[in-house]
Amino acid sequence: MRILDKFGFAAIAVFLLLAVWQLAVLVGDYEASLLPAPADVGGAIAELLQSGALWTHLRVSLLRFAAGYVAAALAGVGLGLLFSRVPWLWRIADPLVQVIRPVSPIAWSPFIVLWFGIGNAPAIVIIFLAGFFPVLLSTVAGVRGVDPIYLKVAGNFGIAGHALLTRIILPAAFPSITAGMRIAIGTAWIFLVSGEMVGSQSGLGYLIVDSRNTIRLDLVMAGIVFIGLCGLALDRAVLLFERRVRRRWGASG
Amino acid sequence: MRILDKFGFAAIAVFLLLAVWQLAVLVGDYEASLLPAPADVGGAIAELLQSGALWTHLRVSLLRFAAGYVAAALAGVGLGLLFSRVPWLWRIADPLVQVIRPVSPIAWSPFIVLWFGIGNAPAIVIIFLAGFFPVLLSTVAGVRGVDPIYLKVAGNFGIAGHALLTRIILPAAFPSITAGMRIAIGTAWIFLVSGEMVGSQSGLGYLIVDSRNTIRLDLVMAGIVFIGLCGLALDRAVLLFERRVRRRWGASG
Amino acid sequence: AGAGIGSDDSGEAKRTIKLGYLPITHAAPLYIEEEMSKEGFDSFDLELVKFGSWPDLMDALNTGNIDGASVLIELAMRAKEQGIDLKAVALGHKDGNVVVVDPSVNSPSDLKGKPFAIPHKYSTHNILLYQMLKEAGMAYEDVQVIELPPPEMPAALAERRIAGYVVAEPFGAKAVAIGKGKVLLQSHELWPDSVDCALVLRGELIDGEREIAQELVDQYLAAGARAEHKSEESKSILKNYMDVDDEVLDLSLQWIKYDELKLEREAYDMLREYLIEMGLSPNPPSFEAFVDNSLIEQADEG
Amino acid sequence: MDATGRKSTVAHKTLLEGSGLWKTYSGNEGAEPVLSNVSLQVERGEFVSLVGPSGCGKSTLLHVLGGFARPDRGEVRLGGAPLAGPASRAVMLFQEYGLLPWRSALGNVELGLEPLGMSVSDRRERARYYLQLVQLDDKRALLPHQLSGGMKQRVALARALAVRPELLLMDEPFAALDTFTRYHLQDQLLELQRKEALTVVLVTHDIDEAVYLSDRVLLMEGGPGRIHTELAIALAKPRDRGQRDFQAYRKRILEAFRLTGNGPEEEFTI
Amino acid sequence: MDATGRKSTVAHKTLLEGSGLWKTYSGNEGAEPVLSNVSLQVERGEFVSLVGPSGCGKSTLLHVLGGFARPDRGEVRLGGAPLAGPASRAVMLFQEYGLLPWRSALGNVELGLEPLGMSVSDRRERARYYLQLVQLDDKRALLPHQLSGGMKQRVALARALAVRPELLLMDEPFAALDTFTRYHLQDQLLELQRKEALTVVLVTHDIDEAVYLSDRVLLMEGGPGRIHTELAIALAKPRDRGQRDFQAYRKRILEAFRLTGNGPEEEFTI
Ligand SMILES: Nc1ncnc2c1ncn2[C@@H]1O[C@H](COP(=O)(O)OP(=O)(O)OP(=O)(O)O)[C@@H](O)[C@H]1O
Ligand SMILES: Nc1ncnc2c1ncn2[C@@H]1O[C@H](COP(=O)(O)OP(=O)(O)OP(=O)(O)O)[C@@H](O)[C@H]1O
Ligand SMILES: [Mg+2]
Ligand SMILES: [Mg+2]
Repeated sequence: MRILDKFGFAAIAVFLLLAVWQLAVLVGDYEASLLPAPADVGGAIAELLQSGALWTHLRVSLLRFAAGYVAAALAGVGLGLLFSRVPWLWRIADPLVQVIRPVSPIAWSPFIVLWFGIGNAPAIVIIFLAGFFPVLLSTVAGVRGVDPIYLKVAGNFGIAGHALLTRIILPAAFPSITAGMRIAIGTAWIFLVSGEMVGSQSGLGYLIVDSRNTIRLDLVMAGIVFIGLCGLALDRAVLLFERRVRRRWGASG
Repeated sequence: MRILDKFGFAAIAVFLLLAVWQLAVLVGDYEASLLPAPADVGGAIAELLQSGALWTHLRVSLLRFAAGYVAAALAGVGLGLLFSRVPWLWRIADPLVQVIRPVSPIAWSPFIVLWFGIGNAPAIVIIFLAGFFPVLLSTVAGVRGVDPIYLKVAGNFGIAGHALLTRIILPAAFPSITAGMRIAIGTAWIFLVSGEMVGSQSGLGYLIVDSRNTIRLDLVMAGIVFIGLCGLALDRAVLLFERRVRRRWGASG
Repeated sequence: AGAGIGSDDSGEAKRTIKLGYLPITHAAPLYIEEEMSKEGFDSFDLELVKFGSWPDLMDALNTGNIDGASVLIELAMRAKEQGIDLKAVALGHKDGNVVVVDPSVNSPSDLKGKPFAIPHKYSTHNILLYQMLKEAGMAYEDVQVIELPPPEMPAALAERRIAGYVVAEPFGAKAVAIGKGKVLLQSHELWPDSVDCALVLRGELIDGEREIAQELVDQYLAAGARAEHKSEESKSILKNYMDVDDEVLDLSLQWIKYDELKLEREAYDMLREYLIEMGLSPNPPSFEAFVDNSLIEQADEG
Repeated sequence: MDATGRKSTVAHKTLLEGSGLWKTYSGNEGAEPVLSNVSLQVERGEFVSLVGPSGCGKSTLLHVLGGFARPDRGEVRLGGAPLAGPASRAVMLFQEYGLLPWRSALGNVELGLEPLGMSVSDRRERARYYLQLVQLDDKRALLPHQLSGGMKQRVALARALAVRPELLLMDEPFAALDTFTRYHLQDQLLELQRKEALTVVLVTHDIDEAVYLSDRVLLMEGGPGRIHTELAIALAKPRDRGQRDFQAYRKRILEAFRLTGNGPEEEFTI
Repeated sequence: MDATGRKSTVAHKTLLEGSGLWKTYSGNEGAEPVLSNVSLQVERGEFVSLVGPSGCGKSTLLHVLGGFARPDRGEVRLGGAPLAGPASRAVMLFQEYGLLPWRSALGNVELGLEPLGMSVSDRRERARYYLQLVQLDDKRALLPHQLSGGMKQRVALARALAVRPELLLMDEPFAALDTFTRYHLQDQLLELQRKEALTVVLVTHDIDEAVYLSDRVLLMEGGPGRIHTELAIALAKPRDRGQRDFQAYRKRILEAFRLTGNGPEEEFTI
């Protein structure tokens, strides 16, 4: 019942999207190859599914994404905890972060190629860079936002060091950290396409870039659909993880 | 005294960065044109400053950024408030947002060119897209995170509609909204480079892409430095705005 | 741009023609033509629009945001195949592509199993690679072909991430100039008078504004002729459009020709066959459908 | 007739009426109802106290009566009409105060006045009047986090009184106050109630307070939560806490509790 | 000699000593000190109460004594050594409870036991023992937001007692409790204090409570905050709240307040 409810809304959303899209195609009267209609894209998707090309691209992208994102999440949370507990370190790191963060991977790519070569490594590095900063910043913000009374209580009971981190600070900052991780999922996915432009010969980003190069916009759109769906699925996965951790904390104790 | 303190840390940060960079240049023994040394980039910066080219690029980029970002912030906060107050609307919009958000502007760009042409418009649209989602999501999260007791109190005193929004919900969700706006600043700046790839003939993004195409990596680095510094400055501006609004709320009432 | 409305009272304002390009040596005639247009053309103003990559340029061309471009001909053929009304009216240049390899590579067979970069599947460079391997008795699959943005190629070669590449200039010259690569072959050794970049115009312009199209091509040929001198004057114009060292520019100019810019049927058909043979396109547009030599022939007569 | 055994009086005299209220919190183990068939009526101008052990459901009942929580079954009527949600006619004073942290003490008191369309100066004047009443005029510019526990409670009280509601629902409003402030505010409240025909439902754990202020005391017990005894206090106001009758009422309440098994063994002689 | 006029006793008998404490909150208008030269000494095993009007600085003083806030001037010594910060030897019970919202009642009580290196079962057993003491064993699985106000206070109390500290600093720990629960816990506290030689500093606004529990009552006044009177309660424990001497002490405290101008006009006869 509740699942039906949920998918019902998603169905409305999909329907609306398709309707607007089809309308744009009809009203705009564009050259079909410049704005493929939903049906064409459906055909392209079927083609990708049948040829098995999709699974290859998807698997490669997911692996790269996992490597870059997990590294970004670990480094972001780890350094975030460090920085927010050692104020002088953060005062040095903060301007660096704010200067480096807004620079596009496209701008970095000459240097990324120089250091990391071509193929998997630059894609992973770019996804890492994209995911790292949101996680870092929201971890720092989360730790600083911990209600001081929890720290007082912890200090009072002699909870310090590692226990302070895992029992007080992490759970208290957890909502903020997972919010950052959800933002990072989106941002990191966005850069999948940039990352797979640097000499990759597979992956969803490559599929899009390659299809764009060959002016197969129906395939570009199909790639967009898959990236979007994967992004949604990953976002929901983080949400589920968050809920589970919270429930476990709630129930254990 | 405090300003000196602040700039002191920033100075350490800059110094460290330069040191690491110089070290990489020395140790890596790369071809100078592939990894320019800080001094070379200094030269490039001086060149850009003297020729006045920098100011032109900077002005154009800032104007585009302002147009895209302000629109994103307004639309993000506005729709965020709407969505978080009308649950069924959000249940339709949420999957759409999560599907559209992770798609790279590079993937969109064939369609953006189709609808918005080349030059200023696509750059502004891409910056808008990049800034819109973080603001939207953090506004929704912020409004949902408002402590229910504030809503109870407001309901009790007959504060509804517009007053509820401006007097209770906005201030209560304000920290979350401005956090989203700060994230959006970074993300939107990142996409400046993508945005200015689509037929722009000026701007910092154009400078970087063009210099990259002509393998003038010292100019690329100079562009990176300016994008970074502007990103930092904008981030700090939002922070200041946030503090001022908070202080005003604190003092008025 | 867009100066057509509310213009001065001296009569109707001239139409502005926008042509797209990438900052490469291959587009030199366009640079010189724009320079010439500053003296004033009869029927139009010329505005060049620089792009960061071929896909960006093609997006603008396909959607009619620019009227034409100097572009990899295979990309334009591909667009034509997809139903976009484009026609090639002249070549961009002749020859001018080189196979650059790591100094340790002495013959195509040394490339076996190694990564080798091309800018794009739909490019003359890919065909050149194919020809080179074929002549050396190797299969295309014997090297690991990688599509890479051209600006990244010299760095990738310098760091030995790739064993070689073939691409538009000045990216080949760059690696040679910094001593990280050497020229293995020049394109004319593989494929004399190879077809690479072309001046492509949108059909509306050719059919609807014949007079403008004609003057555009006339001036283009004149510009090509001036470029072919490779004089200090034309070099200084080039350097306004592409910011490169003298050494790199001189080197890349040595390899290229800008005269005889007519796209001949034999050359085009050969290109078509390669596209089919390599499996890149089942049915590329025919010479009649895609090449419009009427303008260039008119110019030669005039 | 309702569970407390009172006969319904003429409708227009009854301001607040809860009938057959049930409430269960999901997630509560065993899911024993927190309110189990609770009914009560409050007349216009009456002062009713709810007294009962910690956790018996007093706050929950008050939330339901104020329209802040929906009962699972049963109905609440205010002035004869079914209650759809919170309304400014019935103002609630929450146990957790509910002060807006971004507004000063004065700003918090003004909050409830803003929808009334008063002029800024009138509003400020009225807010300051009630801040004076709770002896906090000199703290008006401070933010909630700069106030002591008792001060927060008083600001919340001033905010509730400032809108001059018909019905005041109060959840332990004097719990964090020292004796003198508490006595002072209790007297102010009685004074206000008399002057403005205010109706009050007060949750308190202080029997003394209940007897001093109330016309009627409802004794609740927990597990499941219900009203088990009702006691009308037939003393003229103002009352004297030392008087014999006063002490007698107090004793009756204590005994009522003991009977329900909540009392400890030892003897109480307050 | 200190401000309260007591002579220093032998060092090792004194557990807690604050001397010449000053504290001002910046941002507070006029910046009148909240603590102005406050000194006090608490002996091992003693039960001392701080009583005073709302906002006079009781919570602030307790925070300073626990090492949670630094005095602007003056020094706090615990067991003879200067206090650097909070320590588990001296556990504080905060006015806002400070329960961790992501832990169940039981988890909250276990919190303080975790650094002690007990086995899981010992820890659970000890935690449940103290939850039983505050009559909340059946609510042990609930999260703080599922507890009533009084229950939260009791969980916090159980958590503080569970670590068996030398010194207990309590900020109105019984304020939200009904009479019976309060009496029960007061007696439990006295029992524990006797058995484990616990030293307690209690902030309360309930004079009755202060007299019932304390060996010594310190009366504070605000603006600027200071201790103006000290009163030793020379009654044997357990005390009888109805006894004449008990009432006499209560009266003396009330009078002491009246003298400092905090009292309302009318007559008190509790
Ligand atoms: N963070 C703060 N910033 C500024 N002023 C504060 C702050 N905390 C407390 N104060 C002020 O210090 C004074 C004493 O506060 P404190 O909390 O110690 O009072 P208290 O005696 O515990 O009162 P109560 O019995 O009401 O809890 C008050 O006037 C209060 O306004
Ligand atoms: N949100 C909730 N979820 C689950 N159970 C709840 C929730 N709120 C309250 N309860 C439970 O409902 C019961 C009654 O709570 P309520 O707050 O009404 O008590 P109370 O009489 O006001 O107590 P106190 O005097 O201690 O404030 C308690 O057993 C409590 O655990
Ligand atoms: Mg309650
Ligand atoms: Mg206090």
